[in-house]
Amino acid sequence: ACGTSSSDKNTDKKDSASGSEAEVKDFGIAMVTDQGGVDDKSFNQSAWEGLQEFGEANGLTKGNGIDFAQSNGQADFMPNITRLVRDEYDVILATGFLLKEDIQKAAKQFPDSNFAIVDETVDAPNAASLGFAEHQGSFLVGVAAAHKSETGKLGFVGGIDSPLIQKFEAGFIAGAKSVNPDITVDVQYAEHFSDAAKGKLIASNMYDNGIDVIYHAAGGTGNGVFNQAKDIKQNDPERQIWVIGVDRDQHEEGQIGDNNVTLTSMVKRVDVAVKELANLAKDGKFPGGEKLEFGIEEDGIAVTTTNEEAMTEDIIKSVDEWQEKILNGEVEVPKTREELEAFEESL
Amino acid sequence: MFDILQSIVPTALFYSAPLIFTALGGVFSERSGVVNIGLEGLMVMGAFVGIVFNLTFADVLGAWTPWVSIIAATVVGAIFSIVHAVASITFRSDQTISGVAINMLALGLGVYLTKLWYGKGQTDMVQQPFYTTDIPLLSEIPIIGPIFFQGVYVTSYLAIIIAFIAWYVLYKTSFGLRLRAVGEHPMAADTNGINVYKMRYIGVILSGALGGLGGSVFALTIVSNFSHSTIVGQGFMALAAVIFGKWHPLGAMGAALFFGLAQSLSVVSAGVPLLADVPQVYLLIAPYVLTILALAGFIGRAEAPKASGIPYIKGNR
Amino acid sequence: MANKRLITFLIPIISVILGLIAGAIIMLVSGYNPIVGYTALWNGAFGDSYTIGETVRRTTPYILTGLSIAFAFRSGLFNIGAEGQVIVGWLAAIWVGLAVDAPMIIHLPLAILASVAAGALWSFVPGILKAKLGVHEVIVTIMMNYIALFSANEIIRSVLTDGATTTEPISATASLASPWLQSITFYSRMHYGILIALFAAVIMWFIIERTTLGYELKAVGYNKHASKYAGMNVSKNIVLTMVISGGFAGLAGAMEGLGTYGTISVMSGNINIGFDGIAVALLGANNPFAVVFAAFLFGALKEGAGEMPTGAGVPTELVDIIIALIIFFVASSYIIRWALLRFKKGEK
Amino acid sequence: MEYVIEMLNIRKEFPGIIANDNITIQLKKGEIHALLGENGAGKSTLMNVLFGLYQPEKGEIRVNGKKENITSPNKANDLGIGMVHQHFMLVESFTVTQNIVLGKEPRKKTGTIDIDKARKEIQELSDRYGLRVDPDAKISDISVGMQQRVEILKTLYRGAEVLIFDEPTAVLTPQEIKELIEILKSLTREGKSIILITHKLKEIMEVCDTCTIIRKGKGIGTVKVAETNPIELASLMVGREVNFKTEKKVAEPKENVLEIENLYVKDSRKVDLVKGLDLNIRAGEIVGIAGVDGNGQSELIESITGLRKARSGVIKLNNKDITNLSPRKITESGVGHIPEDRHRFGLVLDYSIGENIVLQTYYKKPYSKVKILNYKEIFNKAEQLIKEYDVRTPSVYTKARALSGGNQQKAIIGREVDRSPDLLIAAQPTRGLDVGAIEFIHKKLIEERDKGKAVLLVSFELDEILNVSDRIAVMFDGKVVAIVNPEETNEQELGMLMAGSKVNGMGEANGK
Ligand SMILES: Nc1ncnc2c1ncn2[C@@H]1O[C@H](COP(=O)(O)OP(=O)(O)OP(=O)(O)O)[C@@H](O)[C@H]1O
Ligand SMILES: Nc1ncnc2c1ncn2[C@@H]1O[C@H](COP(=O)(O)OP(=O)(O)OP(=O)(O)O)[C@@H](O)[C@H]1O
Ligand SMILES: [Mg+2]
Ligand SMILES: [Mg+2]
Repeated sequence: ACGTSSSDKNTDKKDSASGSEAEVKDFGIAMVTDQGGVDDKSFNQSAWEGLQEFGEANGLTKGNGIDFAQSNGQADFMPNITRLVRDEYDVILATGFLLKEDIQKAAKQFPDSNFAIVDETVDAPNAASLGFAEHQGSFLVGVAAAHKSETGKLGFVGGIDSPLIQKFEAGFIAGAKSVNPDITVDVQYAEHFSDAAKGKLIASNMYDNGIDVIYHAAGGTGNGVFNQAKDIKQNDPERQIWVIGVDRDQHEEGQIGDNNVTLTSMVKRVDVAVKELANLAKDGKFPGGEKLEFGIEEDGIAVTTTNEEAMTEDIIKSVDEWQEKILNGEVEVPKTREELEAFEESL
Repeated sequence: MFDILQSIVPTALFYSAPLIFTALGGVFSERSGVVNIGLEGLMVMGAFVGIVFNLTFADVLGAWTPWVSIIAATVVGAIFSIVHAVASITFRSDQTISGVAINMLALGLGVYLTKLWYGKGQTDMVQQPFYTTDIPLLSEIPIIGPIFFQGVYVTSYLAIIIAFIAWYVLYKTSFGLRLRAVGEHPMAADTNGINVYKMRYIGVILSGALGGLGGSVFALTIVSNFSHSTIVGQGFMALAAVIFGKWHPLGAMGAALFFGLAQSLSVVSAGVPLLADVPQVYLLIAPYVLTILALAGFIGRAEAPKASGIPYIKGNR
Repeated sequence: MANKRLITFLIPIISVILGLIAGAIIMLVSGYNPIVGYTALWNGAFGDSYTIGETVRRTTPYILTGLSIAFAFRSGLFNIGAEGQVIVGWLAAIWVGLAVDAPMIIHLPLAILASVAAGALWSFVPGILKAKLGVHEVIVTIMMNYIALFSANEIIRSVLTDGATTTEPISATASLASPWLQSITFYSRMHYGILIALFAAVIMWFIIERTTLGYELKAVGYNKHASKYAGMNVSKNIVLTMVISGGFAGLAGAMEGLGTYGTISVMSGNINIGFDGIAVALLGANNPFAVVFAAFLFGALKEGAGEMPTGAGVPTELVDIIIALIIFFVASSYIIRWALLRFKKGEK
Repeated sequence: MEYVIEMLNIRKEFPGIIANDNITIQLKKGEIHALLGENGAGKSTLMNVLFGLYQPEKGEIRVNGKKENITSPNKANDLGIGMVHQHFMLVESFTVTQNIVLGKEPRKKTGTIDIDKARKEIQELSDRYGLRVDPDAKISDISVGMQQRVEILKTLYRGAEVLIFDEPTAVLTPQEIKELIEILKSLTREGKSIILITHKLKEIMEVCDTCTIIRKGKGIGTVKVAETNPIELASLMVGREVNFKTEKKVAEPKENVLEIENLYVKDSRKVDLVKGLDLNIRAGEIVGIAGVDGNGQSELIESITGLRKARSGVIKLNNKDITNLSPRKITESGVGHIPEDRHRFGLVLDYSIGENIVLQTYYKKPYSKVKILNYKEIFNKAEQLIKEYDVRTPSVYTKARALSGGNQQKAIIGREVDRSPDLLIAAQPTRGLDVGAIEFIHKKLIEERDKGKAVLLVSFELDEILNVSDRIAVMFDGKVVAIVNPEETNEQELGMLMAGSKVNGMGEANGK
């Protein structure tokens, strides 16, 4: 059943036109977005792109083997998941840690369906957890930042203080200190993922204090960081001021006239992860109960070099070197503040 | 000290400016006797229009884009607020209800149209936002110059200037006298030959214009794009500033500046070594706690314009 | 007289119809098929037992925040702070749900009481400041919302969990969730809270209309001076009103905590149950039973909206627009009343 | 005969009531024309029609012989019609000048109000008509009398030729009334024409030329004042004979009910307004307090009833100290209070008559049990009282707001007297009421006295004080400066005492 079979009368009617064709296929995968749509230029979008690529490769189209249900808030998660279960999708994928509890519950309630969640861990035999080695990516952008910084002062702006964001924080600091142990990193949390004003206040304060590279892991709050950096750049194009983007390539956000303040971005290839998962599931190898981590090795994490001027050969070379060290296990990137402490001592 | 001031003042200013505009709108509306809970919605509308206009015309207008955008947002805000005016003045609806509906309508409409026009829940970032500048001449003044006039948004000073204009208009001109009379004792105004409905329409439309202006300035100085979470509570903070400022334009401005200063301080304090060990939550809630303390300690009782919230029905006693 | 009643009854219905017509026009103008759109909306809200269950679940906290705000309004106070009171109520309920070990008969009521107490305490602050110092409750409640949000996040992180963003689920003895209700609604999250919410509406009606307390609260709302003259303790009444109002909102938090989610998560910004409660209260004209209907309308529309993008490609925000318009129409009942009377006269 | 104003066969309906039913009134130039009628007869409505606030359903208005359609106060102003309303139309937070020029402000080129010019114009007007005002004072800070002069100036500033006064004397002290009468006369001397609504027949006799009487919305007729007398006017108005001299037996005072010693009370501006006052009232007597407004009467009453804290001194009721108890406790110890400001204190205007009837007793049996209200008992009680006290209302479920002032007052009096308090405080109980209602209220006060209750009457109407009281306490500067026997005094003497001058041998009397 391609996702839209008998149970729902309404969708039934709608899909009957393409029904004959669809009957041939026997696999369906759909996703539930966290807050925001599949056009958020971030996570949800990336996941949907992964599904679409998968669809293209396998002759599936939206509403016909692949689909998404958009959530506007926490209250929508469960209804969306349930709707997709009733539409008999084989795999229901949730993008974002916000959906953890709901997927956990759904996995228990619907043991015959398969679930997957991005960015969190769910403990159920019929659920897969797709994680990323954000600390690794953060480490690498930390390396880049340390090379780029002229003042020896870096900033980190977090959204909400949580284990996930702390992973970014720890990786970033570790990377920076690996290059230059004397470098300082000022860490601030906005306690909000969409408070651009707060992001701007924090960035303004950081840049005023001589920080010249800020790494943000703060969603919409990061808009304020970009905004502030661009403002400084506009007034003083000579001033070396940088932002490091997160989750996807935020090069476009950094464009200001002929300059660009986006040094690089720590990209989570949700599309890669999702495509991989879909392929596994299609082949009957759904990794239920497993936790897949997509790191540098799996192409799940990438550091962008879109800003060619800023990401100089030297920096790229150094980043590549450190990447190699991570790959060959020479460097164990810390994921928590405790691990970071130990890491710093070992430097 | 100097450094801290130089860091705090400009940030407080940019944070406050949208609140000042919007709060002034609130003052006009409430002074005319129409409660305006819909400030949040008016800001949403302003932010939406400001961003969309900016995205659409950036190529044509070049450096003038942000200015024309905020004018467009002001105009659309004014037009949008007519909905509130018609409902609460002509149709005698409960003004609070109408304001709440304005909030829902603006957000619904803004995001709906964004999805319709851009096919996604948020717009791109604008290429022509406002940038800070040094105010010519004034920024040269020693000490004061660098603190107050370097690296500031012109819109921040526009907000302050408009606050003074609003004060002048409300307290020195016959228009202001009439507007306030209508909010205090509409029947007295009516018997004096003042068109109560007309004055109230003007009050509400001014609030729409200023709310739209505030929203667009917020979007074009701070966020740079529009989504459902562009305006999250700023309108309510502006409402708080109206009351905090005792329905006086300069008071509202002062309150908005106070909010900006408190936020800025809370961010700056996080970097001060002495305060580094203070759990962050205390710094986060500090601006709000400070506001409550200030209200309880110094500001105290505030009386709304006497007739605000009451629809005026000719000949009712 | 009967005529007047009929009109009062007709107004909300006409408003809803007008709102839906306006929504249809908007869909038409923007190139969607309104029939498909509304079918999706209907299916999303009442399509089957699951959606009905979810609609009820969504309605439950709306009833309570609606009551909370309506209650304050009846005494002339504007509680914009239901939002924060919901958060602290939710937090308290979960806290008790996690920390206490007791049989259900003790544990569940205790958790519910904790939520009420937390909401009440949170609104006590604006209440006492209003009563003793005349500080406007609107600002204080707005500020208390932010304080609630940030404090709750911190408590979740550093007290209820060890740095995590979501707590463990509460023990079953404190849960309002009902496997039976879930099973008959295809695993919707409908829970017993709806009974509590309905009961709360009766309680509010009883307090307001039948008790001396209600008599006093309304009197203070209408005329402070006359109330003082009549020997009522105006300050006490203001505080009491806010506290009861906050209690209702706190209870709404328990509905989410003990009923729907069983946990509490770190929140980024508003949860909106409190703000939507303002609209519900006003739509229900501050009358407890009408609030129940308004909450249901609200819940159904919001729940149904979820189906619109998938079912008809229509952005969910259309529903916000429709709700806003319905509120306008209800609020402008004067004009509808007038039109109805004209219509009547014309008939004769 | 030329008329400046003619209102012919005016009909004005409100939902469920015909406020004006075919009323005609014609005003000659330069005359003062009285409009007389019971409370709720429709006088204010008729004048509001003339002033453009209401549109009549039927009838015609002519101004200087020309038919006019007065659609708004603006139009009325343009036609030279000005009105001084029963409830003042003044913005409290504005200054005198701002209130007067509002809507017609002299402006500078910049659009700014030309306050100096305004002040000058006001000064001229006020000199010309003898209307003393302080142009820069806030309305909330000036006396009622001055507020009224501001209202008059407002109409004159707008060039009014015809002035309507709706019960202007109801809120004034005798001194202020005297001044107002002078003002009215000077206005007519300057060629203005005046319509005066008043319940005080004496005033009609004193200043008016003609008088139109309306009863229950219908015009009864117009008489020349010179050809009539108060008795005739009263019976025309009420439709029956009215007693002017209140009938009462000689008082038989018994034990002390209220004893006040050395009382000091501050007003809202934190200034002592009651300064060492002594007073006692015995069971079975009515003590009237005479005094010019602002000599501490209101503060005295508020401190007895617990609405205001006494700074020092002792208030005893039936030998029990009630100083600074809560209003509730004081009420329960046996004090009834008909407040001066019935809208502010006396009623919850948005409550029904029934709910207002139990404002002091709702928490007691049988109106509530274990904190639960019993509406049946409440409305039964209300039905009984509206009958007994002749409160004219469509039903007990009607909101108090919808009633005319007189009927609101009767409801309050019914409520307070029905509780049978040992001490009944009546502050300005007949303000704004028609003679029929006044007669009724006086009768009730005396009945209470005869039942052995103590009654404290505060009034600016010396007539009332002299007529109803058994003893008169004159208040001046926060103290009782004299106690006089109404049989042995007269208005002149009272007036002197109230102004602070001592009269032979009586200054130190204390009645004890
Ligand atoms: N706006 C209104 N709506 C409904 N009824 C009204 C309104 N205004 C007045 N009435 C009613 O019309 C009648 C006449 O009222 P009006 O105020 O003209 O009386 P009045 O003669 O001025 O009485 P008073 O001497 O007490 O001032 C009363 O029964 C009153 O209740
Ligand atoms: N005292 C004055 N001195 C000078 N010019 C005046 C004066 N009063 C009014 N005006 C001018 O006369 C014109 C009409 O005055 P008026 O006060 O009636 O204004 P208005 O038409 O009621 O204003 P609006 O229509 O805005 O309410 C206006 O142009 C005003 O500027
Ligand atoms: Mg005019
Ligand atoms: Mg009258």
